[in-house]
Amino acid sequence: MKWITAIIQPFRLEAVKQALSDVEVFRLTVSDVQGYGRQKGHTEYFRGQAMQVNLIRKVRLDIAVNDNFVQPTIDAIMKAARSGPGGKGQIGDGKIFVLPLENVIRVSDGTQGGEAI
Amino acid sequence: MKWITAIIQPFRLEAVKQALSDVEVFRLTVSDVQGYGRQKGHTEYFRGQAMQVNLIRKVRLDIAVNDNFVQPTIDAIMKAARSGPGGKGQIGDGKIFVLPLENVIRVSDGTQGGEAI
Amino acid sequence: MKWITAIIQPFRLEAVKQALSDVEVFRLTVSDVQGYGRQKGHTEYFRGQAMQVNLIRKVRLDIAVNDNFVQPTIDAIMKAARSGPGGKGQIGDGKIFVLPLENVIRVSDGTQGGEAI
Amino acid sequence: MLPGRSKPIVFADRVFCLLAAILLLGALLVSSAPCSAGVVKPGGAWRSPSSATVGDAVVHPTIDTGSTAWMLVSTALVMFMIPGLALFYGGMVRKKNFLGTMMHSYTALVVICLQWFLFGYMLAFGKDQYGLIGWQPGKILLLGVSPGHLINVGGSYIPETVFCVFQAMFAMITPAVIAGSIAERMKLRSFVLFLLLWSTLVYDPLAHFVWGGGWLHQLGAVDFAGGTVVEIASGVSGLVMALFLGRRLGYPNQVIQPSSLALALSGAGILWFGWYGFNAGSAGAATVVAGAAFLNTTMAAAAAAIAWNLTEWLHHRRPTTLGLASGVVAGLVAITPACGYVALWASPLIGLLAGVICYMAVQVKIKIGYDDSLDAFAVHGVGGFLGMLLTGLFASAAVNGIAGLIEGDGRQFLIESLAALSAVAYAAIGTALVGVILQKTVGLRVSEVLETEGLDMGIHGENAWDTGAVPELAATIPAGG
Amino acid sequence: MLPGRSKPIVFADRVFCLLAAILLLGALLVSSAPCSAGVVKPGGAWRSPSSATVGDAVVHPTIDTGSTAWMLVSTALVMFMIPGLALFYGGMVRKKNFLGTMMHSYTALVVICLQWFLFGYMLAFGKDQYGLIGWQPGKILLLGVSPGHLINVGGSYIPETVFCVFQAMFAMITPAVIAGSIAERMKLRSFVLFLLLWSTLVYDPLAHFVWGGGWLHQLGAVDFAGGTVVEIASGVSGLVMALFLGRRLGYPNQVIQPSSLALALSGAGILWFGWYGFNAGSAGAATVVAGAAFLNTTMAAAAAAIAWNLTEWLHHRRPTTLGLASGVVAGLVAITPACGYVALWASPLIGLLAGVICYMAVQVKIKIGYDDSLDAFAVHGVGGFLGMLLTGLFASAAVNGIAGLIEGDGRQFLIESLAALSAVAYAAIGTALVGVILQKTVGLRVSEVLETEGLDMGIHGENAWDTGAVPELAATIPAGG
Amino acid sequence: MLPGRSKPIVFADRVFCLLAAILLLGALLVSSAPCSAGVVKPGGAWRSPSSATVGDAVVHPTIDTGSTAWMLVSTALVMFMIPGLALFYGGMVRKKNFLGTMMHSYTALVVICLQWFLFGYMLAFGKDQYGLIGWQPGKILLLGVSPGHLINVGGSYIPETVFCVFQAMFAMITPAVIAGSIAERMKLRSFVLFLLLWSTLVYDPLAHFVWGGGWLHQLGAVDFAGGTVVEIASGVSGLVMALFLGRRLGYPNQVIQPSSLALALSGAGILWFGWYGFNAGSAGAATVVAGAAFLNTTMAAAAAAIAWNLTEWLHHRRPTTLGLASGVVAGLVAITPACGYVALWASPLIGLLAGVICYMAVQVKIKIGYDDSLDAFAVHGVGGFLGMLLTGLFASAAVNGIAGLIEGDGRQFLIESLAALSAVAYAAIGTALVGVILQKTVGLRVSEVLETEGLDMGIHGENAWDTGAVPELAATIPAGG
Ligand SMILES: Nc1ncnc2c1ncn2[C@@H]1O[C@H](COP(=O)(O)OP(=O)(O)O)[C@@H](O)[C@H]1O
Ligand SMILES: Nc1ncnc2c1ncn2[C@@H]1O[C@H](COP(=O)(O)OP(=O)(O)O)[C@@H](O)[C@H]1O
Ligand SMILES: Nc1ncnc2c1ncn2[C@@H]1O[C@H](COP(=O)(O)OP(=O)(O)O)[C@@H](O)[C@H]1O
Repeated sequence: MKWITAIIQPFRLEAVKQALSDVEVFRLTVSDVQGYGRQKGHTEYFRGQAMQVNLIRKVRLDIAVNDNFVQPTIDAIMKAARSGPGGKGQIGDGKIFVLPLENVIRVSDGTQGGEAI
Repeated sequence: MKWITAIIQPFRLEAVKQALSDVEVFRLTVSDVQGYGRQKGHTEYFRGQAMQVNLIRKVRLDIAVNDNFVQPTIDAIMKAARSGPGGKGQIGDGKIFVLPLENVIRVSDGTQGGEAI
Repeated sequence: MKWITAIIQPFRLEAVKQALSDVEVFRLTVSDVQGYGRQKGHTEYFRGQAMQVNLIRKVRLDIAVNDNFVQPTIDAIMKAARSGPGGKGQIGDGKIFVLPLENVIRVSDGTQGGEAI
Repeated sequence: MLPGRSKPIVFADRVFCLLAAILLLGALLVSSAPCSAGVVKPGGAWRSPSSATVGDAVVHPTIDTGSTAWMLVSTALVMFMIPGLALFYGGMVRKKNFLGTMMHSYTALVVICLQWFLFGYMLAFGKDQYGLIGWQPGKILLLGVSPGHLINVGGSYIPETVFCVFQAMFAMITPAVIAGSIAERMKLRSFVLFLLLWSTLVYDPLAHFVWGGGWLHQLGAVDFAGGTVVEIASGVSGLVMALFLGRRLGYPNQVIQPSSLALALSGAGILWFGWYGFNAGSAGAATVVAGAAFLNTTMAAAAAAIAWNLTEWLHHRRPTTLGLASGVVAGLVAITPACGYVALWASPLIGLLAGVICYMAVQVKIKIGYDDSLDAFAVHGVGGFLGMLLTGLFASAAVNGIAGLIEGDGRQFLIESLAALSAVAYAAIGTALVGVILQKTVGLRVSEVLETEGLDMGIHGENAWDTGAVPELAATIPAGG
Repeated sequence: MLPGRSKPIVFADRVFCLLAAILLLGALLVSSAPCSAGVVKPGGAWRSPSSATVGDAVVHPTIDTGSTAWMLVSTALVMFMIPGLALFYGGMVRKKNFLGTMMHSYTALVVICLQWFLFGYMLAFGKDQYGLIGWQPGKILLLGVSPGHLINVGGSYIPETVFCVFQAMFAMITPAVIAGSIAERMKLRSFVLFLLLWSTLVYDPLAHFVWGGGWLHQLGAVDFAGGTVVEIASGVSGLVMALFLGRRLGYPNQVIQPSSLALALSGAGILWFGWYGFNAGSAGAATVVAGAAFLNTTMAAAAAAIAWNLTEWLHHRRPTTLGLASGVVAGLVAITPACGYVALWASPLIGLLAGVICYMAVQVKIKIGYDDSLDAFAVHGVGGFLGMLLTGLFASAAVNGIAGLIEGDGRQFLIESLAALSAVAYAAIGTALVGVILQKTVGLRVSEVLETEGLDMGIHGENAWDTGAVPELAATIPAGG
Repeated sequence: MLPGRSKPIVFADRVFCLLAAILLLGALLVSSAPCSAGVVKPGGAWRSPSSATVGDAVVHPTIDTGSTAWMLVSTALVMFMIPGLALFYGGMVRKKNFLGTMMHSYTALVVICLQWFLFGYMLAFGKDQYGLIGWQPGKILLLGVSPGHLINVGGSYIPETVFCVFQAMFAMITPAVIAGSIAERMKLRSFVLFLLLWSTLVYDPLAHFVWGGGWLHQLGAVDFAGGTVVEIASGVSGLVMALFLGRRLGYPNQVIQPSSLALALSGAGILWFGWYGFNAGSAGAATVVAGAAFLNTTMAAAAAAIAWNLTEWLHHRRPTTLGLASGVVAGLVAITPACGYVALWASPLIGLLAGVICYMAVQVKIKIGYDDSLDAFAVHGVGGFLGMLLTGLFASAAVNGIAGLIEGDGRQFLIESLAALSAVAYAAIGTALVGVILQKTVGLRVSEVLETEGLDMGIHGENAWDTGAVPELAATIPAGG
């Protein structure tokens, strides 16, 4: 089992969720994060004073998957998370991290392991 | 050492925290997340137009524990996180994920490993 | 590759970010969390009624690094995250957790592994 | 400590004892009362338009555009208090109940408005029946209120329409205040029925007793802007309803995190602003009495805020912003019955007392453990009662013709006390009756699941704030939507 | 289903047909009209200050301080509606467009203010030219408005400056309402130009037709506070602009999460408060007509809120807070033309109808699928039209000298219908013209990237709320800053 | 670049030089002044009620209900500016200081209210002593203010209570503006003492100089609604206090993320609304002067907003919403002294200048690097000074009897300049004195730890918003609570 953490652009969330459904990954946890990366931040103004804001809003997905779902999940995210003209992808579209996962337990009935995912 | 990530119902947080104290797990990190899972979302209305909101508010707990604390921690969460009549547990009560943890360092004094948890 | 998760004091974020830049760690993901730990919470008042709030606002950093960057990253955080008089560190300054990381994929161009970090 | 769910029976018992005592005291005073019914006192006349109407037949009155302008504005200001109250209350409850709590204020506004139109105005200000109620079928649906009809209030003529709508606002805001006591746990359906029943059975008669020419008016009781009718009535009724409903889940072990003190404070600011219409508008005209009421209102609010902040600073070393806001409201409440009768030096004193005493009343609540969520009783009930007593104490004949105890008129003080006690008793009994009716029929309280989820999503299917992660694309219309 | 981008040509076609029909009906009525031009009807006179000015030459009028006070306050209240509208609209759009949406309201306030100063006042209220427009070069830059000049409005004298600035507020808020239709996707530059063009080509002439002594006024049409000039004009123009702009990205598949219904509700509260200046202030004086307008406004707002909540409860079992707020606005819109003419019993009826019908109009929009973001058309357009018809139906001579259909004057009903239809046609054509001009020049719509990012950051470089993680130290000045 | 903590000594030096220059100029003008003391100019009379009181003895004046109505409303409107200011300022500071910043406004409201009651009113409007201060022990505690007493202001009679409370609001809001300069770092205790000292030593005398019959009034200086007394005084004093306090931690390297521009913009909307009471209310009556002041206020605010937005658009291509709000305030500030004296065409001009110049003043601050947190100096100080000069330039005898430079009266222009300079000098010296006293005693600044934590939690033990994760159950009462 793997723990896949993906950082994506907020406005691609809906598309990614759809793509994941298509490969039968229905469960995931979403959270609000901010990232520093290659992408430049934006400039805000306060009474004429420029402020460079480098933290950029991103969405984090955490998805626990069985091993045979790892590649489909990565592929689905890769495809759907790309933004820009023609969906060719651009700086800031994010990254996917794969961590080992040792166990999963479902709270409601105590089911463990791959079955519980 | 393990890194335990649990996704639970927000209104069970207090009970879970209490249960963890009872097994002498006093330190944890809490964050606000939203989840897609088996649980259905709710319907919101905007001037008569129904909107299906599938992301459901959950609470995420991250707890670093020494190996001998893993099972007590899981048990405590399992017991306290269950909602519904008679605390029998119902869809949406969440999941517990166990990841390997290689090291912990306390910032204030540099203590490392199991001692620092 | 490692996945480093650090919980720090919110007001040390800027210093930590600076220290990380100094050791050439430029990419990271930041999120808002709340923690229970050794540090005591604060007391709020509502019409004369005291409320003990134990959850304390913290900032969580997630940083994926190649193995040779692990120690510099930890050192940089350790140094910059310490607060209190003389920067000697005090309770509540947080912890650094190191988890194994199996793979990284960059969304925009599909680069994998250490190169993609 | 009270049990989670209260025992209205025991409570009713005590209320009846109180009532008996009041009736005795009342009988005593009435028997010694000069024949003041119908007598028009300067600055007090406006409360009984029916007597003013008598004058209409004789001369053709001219509209006083200045007083009309002031009363139009005052009415708008009182209306604006309701959105202010919604913010004040909404900011104090949990995030998940923000809209549900605002909705209580707004519902009071719209529902009572129609009740007033249908028959509320008639019950309060129709022709007096034995000092108990107004009755004048011609005023049902406001049919008998001619748009061109002028009435003499506060010494000058304004359209009856203006008087009618000014009074409507008072009828609306009073039960909106009660909503503070039942916050975070009452059924909406039940609250709407409560509004209708309570307004009809409690507010309208009480307004008639004091302002519509009823028995308290005949007795000589004065209440400038509603210490009894509005403040005591809402505070006491709030307490009764809080006891009927029982405590919120988790109270008091899990304390409630207020959703937004910044907005609560803004709501208090709006309340203060609107209260000028409420208090100085109660002069019924743009006169020297209105000016004195305005200045007194300002002083009392400021003094009470300082007193509350100082008291809590002594108590726990934290002067809070909610404390300032609460003090402001306490001061405004206490000066409400007094503002048009007391001398300028008295109002800061009234404010100081209100700030300290209402703060203490909240602490008593915390000790006892009943759950009057937003302290309608401790602030409005206690503050209104205090205000009535202090009106009887400090009233100065130079201001508006009424002398109080310090000017030697002990009788006026007794009458004010009686009026306050009567309002307590009447509101308590009336509300208990309404509470029993609702409890036996539609039920008062939402389910535990709904209470946990919050009123906003549970009743309204809405969120007060989009605070969630990734808001942009979280919602889609279902296939069949 | 309409395509994402509309076809203004087809639309314009239909509008021209409508216009032809109206012209015919109009000709018919005009030919049968009594010679009413310039005749000053009681309570209606104030709308043509030019005729009042004639009187000035003869006697030295005295200022009525009461009416002046009321009109000063009313003007301030109407101004305050604009921040209220900004909150109402801002709370309904997505978090990323909160400031951009508020900005539309505030921009209307400041830009139209100067347009009014430059020539808007002259176009609307200058000397009448063939019933079509005002023209009086002396009033450009308000040079001809002497600070000491009094005019007779509503039967008493007030300074012309007050009349001028009261009317200015109406000119400002009308296009601010339109902004609800184009929310979340229009260029700011284009919106500013829209304001100037639309106000000059649509609002000012329409205000002249109805209130400035123009042809609708001459025909005998009455519109107390702007059912045509403000409500129909803004609603219909909003619809036209929504069609020009096309739908927001993702609409209607991804529904919009409102950023803050709590603030939207507060905005509605402010709107209600300010509407008293709008409606009762339209009496032009502190008179019995103002009183009736005030009471009618209150009743209609409350009734419409209840009606909307009940309708949606029947529809989907959820009485929403936004529903209450929307009902309030619908009721206020519908009573706007009627409030100074109808009897008190009619206003709750008008409110009830407005609540139900405007709710339905929103559902029709959802069915058809065009994207009038915040329903300016369904609420203001439909509500204003309804209000005009009901004015013609329910006007009561006892209130303000105008009898409607139920008092037997079918002609007045026809005139009101004609005025409403004319406003629809004139606004539609005028706005279509403005839309075409802007589309061919600066363009209407922001880029997709900007729309995705949101107006706040994309146009203004600002965030409405600091909701982010770790706010404290997230921002630093760049080296060159 | 200034050091983190300023050197008040050097500053005081410069101020004394300035003072010397002013005294010379003043002496020059005084020696050439006609004997105007006590002379009641039309439209200017109301500022010295003492002279009006003289008239009381002779005839029995009648209350003007219209003017009284207007002044009651104006007073309420000015009061409402304070919650508006709290939102405006609160929205601009960081989330952690929202309540602490709002608290400054509200504290000014309640603390100064009592100071005014105790002796402030007497100092400002008591019997004139050598043109420097009012002194009339009978007015202490307002004992000598009889509720029935009428005074002649603006040509008609209103109750003295109304005049007193109207002026009280001015005394409250002025130091509330100063709070913008010391935001996010001042001790609450110290701020309360500052309020009392500053109001007594700076505000009350200044109000007396200009409006209470003091030396500037005798010299013939006019200041319609407070360009000197309110705007220059608050702006300059704000600057002085900002220098005393030094910069916020991290400023200017870490820029401050405003907590809510949406609320800041709403606060500006409320300020605009309330400013009508402030400016048009300063006519003291519902007259043509009030009408002109109202219209001028509107035009100037709008023009300044546009000017600010255009200037910043030229500067960095982003028209911001905070820019619009700031422009509005700058315009309102600049028109404050002028609104009742200048012709209608002049006000948009004044607004345009204010928008551009105040924007530039902010940029100068950024360059120099001192930390006037919310720009009280750049907006109120600079805008007020500009407004005084432009009053001297544009005053038109046709409006209110005062001719300015463009109508050939160079002397009036000089007097206005002198008044402005005197206000600068007096405020600077007085505030420096207060600053030194506080610094030597209770201290001005919170600890670094508290500043880092934020005023809300650090001083008040409260949070402005419940934005945290999992709010519901995060709080429990401690065992001993
Ligand atoms: N090594 C890393 N560790 C943690 N988070 C990272 C890392 N690299 C990238 N991220 C996250 O991914 C987001 C996108 O990265 P960025 O460099 O902007 O774009 P790209 O996808 O083109 O590399 C960042 O904002 C950050 O949140
Ligand atoms: N495979 C998964 N990966 C990540 N998060 C998950 C996964 N499965 C469940 N979750 C999280 O747990 C929450 C509860 O899951 P859900 O399926 O609703 O209930 P149950 O606990 O009955 O399975 C989800 O909302 C989601 O946040
Ligand atoms: N074992 C743990 N598991 C998860 N989070 C932890 C753990 N220990 C500490 N933390 C996080 O680190 C924060 C700081 O810890 P705390 O005990 O207060 O200070 P210290 O750094 O002195 O140990 C906590 O608020 C919590 O968020």
